Amino acid sequence: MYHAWLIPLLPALAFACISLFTKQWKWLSATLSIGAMVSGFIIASFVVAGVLQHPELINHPLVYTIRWLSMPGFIVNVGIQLDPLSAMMLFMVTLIASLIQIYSLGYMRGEKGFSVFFAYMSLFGASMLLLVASANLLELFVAWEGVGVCSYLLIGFYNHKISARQAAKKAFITTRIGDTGLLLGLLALQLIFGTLSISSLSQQIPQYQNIPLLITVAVLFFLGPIGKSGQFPLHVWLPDAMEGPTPVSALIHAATMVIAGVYLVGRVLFMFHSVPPVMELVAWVGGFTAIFAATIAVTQREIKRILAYSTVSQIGYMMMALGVGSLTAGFFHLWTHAFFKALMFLGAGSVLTGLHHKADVWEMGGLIKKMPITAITFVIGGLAIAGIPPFAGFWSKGDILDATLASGHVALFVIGAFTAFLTALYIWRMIFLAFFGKENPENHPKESPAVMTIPLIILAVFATVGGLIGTPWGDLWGRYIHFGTYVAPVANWPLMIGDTLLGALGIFTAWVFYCKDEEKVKAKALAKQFNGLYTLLYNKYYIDEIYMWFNHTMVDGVGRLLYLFDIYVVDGIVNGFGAFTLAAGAGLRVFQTGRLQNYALVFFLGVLAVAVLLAFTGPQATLLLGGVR
Amino acid sequence: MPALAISPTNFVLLSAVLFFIGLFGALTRKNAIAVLMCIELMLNAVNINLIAFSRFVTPQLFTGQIFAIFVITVAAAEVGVGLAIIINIYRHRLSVNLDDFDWLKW
Amino acid sequence: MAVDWSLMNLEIATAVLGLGLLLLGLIIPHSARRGLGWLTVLGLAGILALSVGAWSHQGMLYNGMYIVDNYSTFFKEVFLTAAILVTMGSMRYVDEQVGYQAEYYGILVFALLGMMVMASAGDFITLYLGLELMTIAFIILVALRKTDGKSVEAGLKYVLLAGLSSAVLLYGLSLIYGLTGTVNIIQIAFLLAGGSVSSVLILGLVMLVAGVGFKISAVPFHMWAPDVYEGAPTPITAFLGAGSKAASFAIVLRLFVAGFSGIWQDWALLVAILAAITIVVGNLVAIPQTNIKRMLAYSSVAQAGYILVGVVTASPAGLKAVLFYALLYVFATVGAFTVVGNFFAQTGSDEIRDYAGLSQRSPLSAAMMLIAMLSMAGIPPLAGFAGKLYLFATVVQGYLWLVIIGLVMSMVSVYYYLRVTLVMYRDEPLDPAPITVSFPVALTMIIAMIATLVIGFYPGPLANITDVAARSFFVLH
Amino acid sequence: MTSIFQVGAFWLISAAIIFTAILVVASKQLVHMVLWLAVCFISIASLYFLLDADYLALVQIMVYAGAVSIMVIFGVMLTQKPDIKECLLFNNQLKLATLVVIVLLALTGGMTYRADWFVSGGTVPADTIAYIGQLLLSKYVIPFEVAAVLLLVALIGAIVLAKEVKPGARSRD
Amino acid sequence: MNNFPVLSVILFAPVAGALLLVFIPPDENKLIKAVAATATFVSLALTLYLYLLYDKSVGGLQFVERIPWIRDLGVTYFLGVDGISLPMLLLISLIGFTAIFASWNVNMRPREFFILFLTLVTGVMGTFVAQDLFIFLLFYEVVVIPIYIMVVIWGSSKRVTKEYAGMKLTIYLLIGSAFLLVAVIAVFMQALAITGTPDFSIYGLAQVAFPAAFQRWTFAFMLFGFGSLLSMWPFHSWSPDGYAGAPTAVSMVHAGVLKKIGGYGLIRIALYVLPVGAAYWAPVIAVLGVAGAAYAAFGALAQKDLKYIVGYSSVSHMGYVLLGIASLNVIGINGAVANMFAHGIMAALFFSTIGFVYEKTHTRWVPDMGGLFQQMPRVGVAFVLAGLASLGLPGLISFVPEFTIFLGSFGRYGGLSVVAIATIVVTALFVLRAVANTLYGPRREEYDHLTDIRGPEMVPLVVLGGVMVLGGLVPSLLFDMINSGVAPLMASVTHTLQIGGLF
Repeated sequence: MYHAWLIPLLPALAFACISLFTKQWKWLSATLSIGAMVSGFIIASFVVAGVLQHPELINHPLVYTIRWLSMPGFIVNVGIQLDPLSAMMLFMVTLIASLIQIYSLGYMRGEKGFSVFFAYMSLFGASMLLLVASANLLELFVAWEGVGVCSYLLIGFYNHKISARQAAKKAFITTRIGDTGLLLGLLALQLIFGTLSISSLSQQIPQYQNIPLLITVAVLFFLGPIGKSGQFPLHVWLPDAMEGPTPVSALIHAATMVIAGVYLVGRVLFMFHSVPPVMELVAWVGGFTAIFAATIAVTQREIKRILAYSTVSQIGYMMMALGVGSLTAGFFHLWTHAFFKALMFLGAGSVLTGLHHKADVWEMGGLIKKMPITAITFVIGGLAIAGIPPFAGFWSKGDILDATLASGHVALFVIGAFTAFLTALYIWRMIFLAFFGKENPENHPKESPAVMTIPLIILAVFATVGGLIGTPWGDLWGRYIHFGTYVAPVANWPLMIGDTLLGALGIFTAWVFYCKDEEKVKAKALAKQFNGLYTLLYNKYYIDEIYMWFNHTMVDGVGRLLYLFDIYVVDGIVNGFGAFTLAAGAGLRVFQTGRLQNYALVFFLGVLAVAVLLAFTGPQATLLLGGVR
Repeated sequence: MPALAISPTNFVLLSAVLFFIGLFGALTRKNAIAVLMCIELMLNAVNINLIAFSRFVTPQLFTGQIFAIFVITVAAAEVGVGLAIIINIYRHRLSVNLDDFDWLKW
Repeated sequence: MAVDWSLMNLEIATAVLGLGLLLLGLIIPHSARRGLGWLTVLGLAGILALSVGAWSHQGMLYNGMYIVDNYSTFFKEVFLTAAILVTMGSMRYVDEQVGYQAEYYGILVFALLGMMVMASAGDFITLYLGLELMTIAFIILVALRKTDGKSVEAGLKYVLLAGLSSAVLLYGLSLIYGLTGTVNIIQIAFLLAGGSVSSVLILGLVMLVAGVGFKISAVPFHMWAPDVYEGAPTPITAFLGAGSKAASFAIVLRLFVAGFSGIWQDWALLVAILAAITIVVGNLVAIPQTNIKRMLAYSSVAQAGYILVGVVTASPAGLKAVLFYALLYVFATVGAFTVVGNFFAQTGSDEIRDYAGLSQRSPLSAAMMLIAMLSMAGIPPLAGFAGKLYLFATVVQGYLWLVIIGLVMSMVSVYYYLRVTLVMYRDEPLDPAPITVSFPVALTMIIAMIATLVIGFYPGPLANITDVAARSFFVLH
Repeated sequence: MTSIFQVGAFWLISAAIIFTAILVVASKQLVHMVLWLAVCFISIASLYFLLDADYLALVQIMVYAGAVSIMVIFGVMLTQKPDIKECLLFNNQLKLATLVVIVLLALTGGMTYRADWFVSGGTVPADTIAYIGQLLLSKYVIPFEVAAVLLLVALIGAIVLAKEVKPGARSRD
Repeated sequence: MNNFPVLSVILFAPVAGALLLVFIPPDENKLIKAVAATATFVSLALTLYLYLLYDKSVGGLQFVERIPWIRDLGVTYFLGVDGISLPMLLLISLIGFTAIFASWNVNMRPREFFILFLTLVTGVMGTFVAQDLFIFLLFYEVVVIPIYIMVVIWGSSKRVTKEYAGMKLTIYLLIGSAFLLVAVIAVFMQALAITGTPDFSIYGLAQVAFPAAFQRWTFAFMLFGFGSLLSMWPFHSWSPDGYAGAPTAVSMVHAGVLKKIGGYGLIRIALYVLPVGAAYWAPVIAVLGVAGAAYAAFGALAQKDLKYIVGYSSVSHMGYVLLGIASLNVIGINGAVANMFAHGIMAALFFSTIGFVYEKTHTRWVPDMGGLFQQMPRVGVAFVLAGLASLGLPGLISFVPEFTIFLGSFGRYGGLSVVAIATIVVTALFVLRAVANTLYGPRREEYDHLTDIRGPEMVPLVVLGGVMVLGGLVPSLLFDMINSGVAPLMASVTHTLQIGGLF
């Protein structure tokens, strides 16, 4: 437990080792990377065990730091902060990262940049783990950006693909916009409180009186999570992020990148909590994103894209939970979601390998016969996310809706509920289209190798039982991870039943449209009937296009404008001076006619000038003007 | 009769007039030798000054007179060299017209 | 009164050297005349040694008619240095381009004598004669390349314009003599100490300014300089630029700082304005030049402006700056013109474009040219920088505008200097044949180069010497 | 000096000087110029007599009216083109030059006119020659020597410059 | 301290190398480069030694050497380093050393090239170790002429001819330095008038209490001089053209270090000697800095030539530096100095990489490139590293400096700082664009024959990249040093200011 600092360090070392030395030897590199992550997982589980034995850590986290930077008025000590939250995250991240890396062994076989891929994965994991464990917001920011750059590198992993390079750029820039806000927030905090250490901030902020200022700070701060966690309106990068290899998408969506935002909000919930308006903002952004993304997901065709939007929507869910003040529910959903989302992404990956990267669900079908393990695990994931008991999603989602309602946000509750329905709908739409129905003759799928399926199975297990640690009957989760005082949950039967029904209804609708009738006539008819709406949704509300336009017209326009200004005005002035000088030289030169007597004349003109100057400027000029002495 | 009395001023004015007549010639005559002569006129104007002052200001010291002697000597030397050069350039260009000598300009 | 003729050792030695050269020229055969150059160098070197020995052997002859103080001695050393370098750098040029070695070296030595007299002149008569001796000697030297029309034309322009200017100068001197009744500068200073000016004094001042302004080629009295510099045999151009100018400054200081110190505030502003105009015009007109001699001529006009800055305050510091600059300027000018002369002797061209690839044809020449020009531009760590620092430091309080103009223009001057550098270093030579540098020329360049660098890096000693010289000046006046 | 003769002589002589000077500047033929110049010099010499500078007067006559004029005559002779026709006497800057000269003259006149000069009552000793000679060799010996050197230089220079350049002279030197 | 003149050795090792080169036959290509590399390596090693040896707890000037130089001007040959100049010295040593390898393939008149280059390096070093204004000025302009010659001989003409670029660069900086010189002379004479003893040492001048009005105009002149060297907007227009025209090594040194002399001078001389003037002009500096940062970032967005992109980005970064200086507090100025160091490393790496790309592809025109990652992965890595550093990625050297600058200036110029911070998004945009369009994207057959950098060419990547990462992970290495120099300086400055009663 006191060796938690090793957890981020090991993958980092693995990265350095691979990128510097062992690039040539693929399997060695892979082993290093996986080994680092797995050992990290082992340590993490010890850490969790330790935390479970020390409940006092809940309110008095274990912090140990070293001096990173110090100057008068600005001291940064970096280190590890251990409390249930971070322990849980460490455990979860290492677990999922290890599984994904193992899975990648199969998925990435024969790829060109095999060991580079693993290097990046290690760095990615390392940054995320540091982010999770960091005791100081600046340190956290460093890791935060590290995560960003790793995602950039990994999304752009197939850097020869135009789409990949654009997606990578987009991801980085978009998150960067959010990070600017976060940076400003950090600056403000440092200026106001003179420290960025989380623990001391958590002491000081609640006492802080200047609420309006704190509101601004919190809002700026929240921009970061919006960007990183793909919340509206900075969600655009997330769906494109699946340009990278599927394991990367899995990692990004499930365990690392996007939940970083949620984690950050949870980390500094004490700040948000002391400014209720911002809490509202968080809640509503989350809620809106949830339903917004869900509606888009309903119409998408590519398997990974659907999953991506579902992620956006689920993250929105978590944000909503945090916004309504329930750290427990938010992170519980984060935890469960990590498992089933990773599961589904990896499943999708396995499908894609089976189908040689044909991604359109409408062209699949009946895969369950050819790839049973993938299909079954995927179905489990589907059940989990649809919130069917006893799968993991049911409990966490239930908590969220419960918390929302309990905190009196009825509107948000309704939104959440509807989103739950939509979620079930689009996920199962995908499942029915892909795995059931009649097979597509062109496809010749076959089950993936064990190295890929075993992680699926493990994840499936977690997706099934992962929620049982947070039931109203055995609430291990809430007792450790909560904000403020702990209130033991009570089983809210109507709500639970309601959730289940919503999920079931969604699944049923999907079945009616996409499974019962082989030709999907109804679905197509529906799409035709609401054609406008359909295209709007299918094109993601055209937000990408709007951004593109802004970027290329406004930003580049300004750039070009200023550049022209530079070379014509600024430079023009400079060259103008030069030209003037040269012209003056050429002009004065003309007087040098070569005629001796011209020179003489000039000479005496000079005499005249000097005489005038002396006679009429000198101190005694007045007396000279009369020519008298 | 003080009104008619000859003070240094008269000589100074005379020399000024002579000086500027010479100057006028030096500035306007085309012929190199003519210019040389005009310069001699100017030097003579200076001599008038010197000797007049020598007479009126320092009668016993002869400063002005001696100065004038040296001026005359130098003037003669200058004329000699000048003429030599003029003859020389005449050999080159077959002209003593100053307007023709503008190889060196700008 | 007892007259200590030992004070005049330098002048006497110089005169003897000149006469000896002329006589030798008559008796020795033509083939042997080439040796005269070395003889001259040796003689001058001896005199230089003598002058170093005569340092702070001060005094006056005929109560102030002839002043020998460290100030004048320093100037004499400057002239001697210039003369030695010029002679060494010009041997080959003289043999191949001019001829008349005996006359050339002899008259050159007499020009030097004239300068020395100017440096020590304590009254108008001596001053005038020294000036004329130098001028006439120079007129002859300028016109000495009789086969070259340019040279003779330059001679003609010089003789006529110099005649005019000395007439003006004389007129001014005569007026002041009439006003004060004396030609002795010290006495004049005493008489004018009251600081009251009469219109006649102003008139005399005007004429004097014009007369000496012509000699130091201060705008607008500079018109002769570019033509004469271009037409004259290159070594003579160097000597004109370095020696004649320095000597003229010697008398400028005597006349104004010593003679008219009483009415300083009347002429200070005038001198400042003249300096500014000279700097600006000289540098600007140098830009479009294509003939390197002419370009250097204009730049030397500008240099006169810089030196003039030191006169403005009429203070020991200013004087010291002038002395300092005069010496370092000798090295820069003579160095640059030696390169030009040597180049001309072999290619017959003074056009800048023909200097293409000089860095490959003769690295030494190229380096010398670069260093000389940068020193004139006042780029550290070359001597010119220290010099400009001393000059402008004197006027920074009260004449800030002058400092700004001067320094900005000196940076502008880098523009045309760099154009030459560009041609010398970047371009490939049109004709790859190397430019040979004979021993004396190489020696000249190396001395000039080292001196420029050393003065730039370690101006301390020279500063002290000039300081002593400047103080001695003020002790006497 | 106030005696009527002196006054009259002064005006007369100065009139002559100015008149001849104008003729010098204005006359077309160079030879005429030289002649008028000589006359001008002589009248200046007479002015020197008026100023009790008899030695100077002699020098003036000998050096100027004599030597210089002769030299100039030679110069004129040597530089006459076969067809001596000065197409134009003055160059193209006549007007501007006139203006400048007049202004300068006015300035000089104005500045010197009302200036009152310090006039010592003393008179010039009888025989100036002895004094001057004595001074030249005692007090003014330095300028004297310098002047000598100057003349020597001028002499040599004049010879060298005026000497005809023989073909192939360059190769010899 | 033992009295071994280590600074002089550092200073004159390159000169010794240059002198040695004079005697090497011009065609001994490898030997010449070896000598040059050795000379710079000696400086680098000794500088590192000093860096480790410097006693941060004591601070102030250390390893001092002083020899009376010019008595009547009170000039002393006064060398010494403090926490501000030592990082700068390290910077030039690093870049000088690596630049030799970056120009490893210079085969046209190599001897002259390296002679000039070593002179240049010495000049830059001199400005950082000189504690006497006169000596400082001596070295300050030594650098200009070699640069000009190198640009016109070994440079390259693109949008503008190299002659134009070189002349513009040179004259611009010289005019700037002319005003600087005016200010220096004025300060010196004023000090002489006040104290009566001539003294050119920076410390000595800083002890003089100059009248406020005097400080205002002299500081303005110095600001113009140093500012134009620092490519302070709107006096920056020499910089992109200059870099575009210059050969790789010169671009590296110029963008990497030479510019920093401007910032160094502003802090170490102008601010230190004329605090009142600094306080008076600080808002202007801040505005110009931020304007430059934003303006140049947008300008870079419109560029298609790699060197122009980096040129504009460096202008933009200098804007941050100015902002830091203008904040006039320890944190901000720490940040400014550190950012100069960081940007130096980064720009050097950038330019060396671009140099290699240009050398191999013979183009710097971004649309002509693409997919280079596949042919030249190492170049790609170097480029990406430099790019990420220049967009201020945490974990690389330039983040903490920028953060501190913002921190320092935020309190004083809130709005301006916000603009500056927002600019980093634009920076990210153009950097990533450049990376994407040069390195990413489909493979181009015409570049398939290209070989990746190897052998000596790797040195810049390894050394500079290493420093970049190290400085990013362990910023205290840099900041403790800088702080030990800035804190006392600011202490004296603020002290004067309180006496002057400005704030």
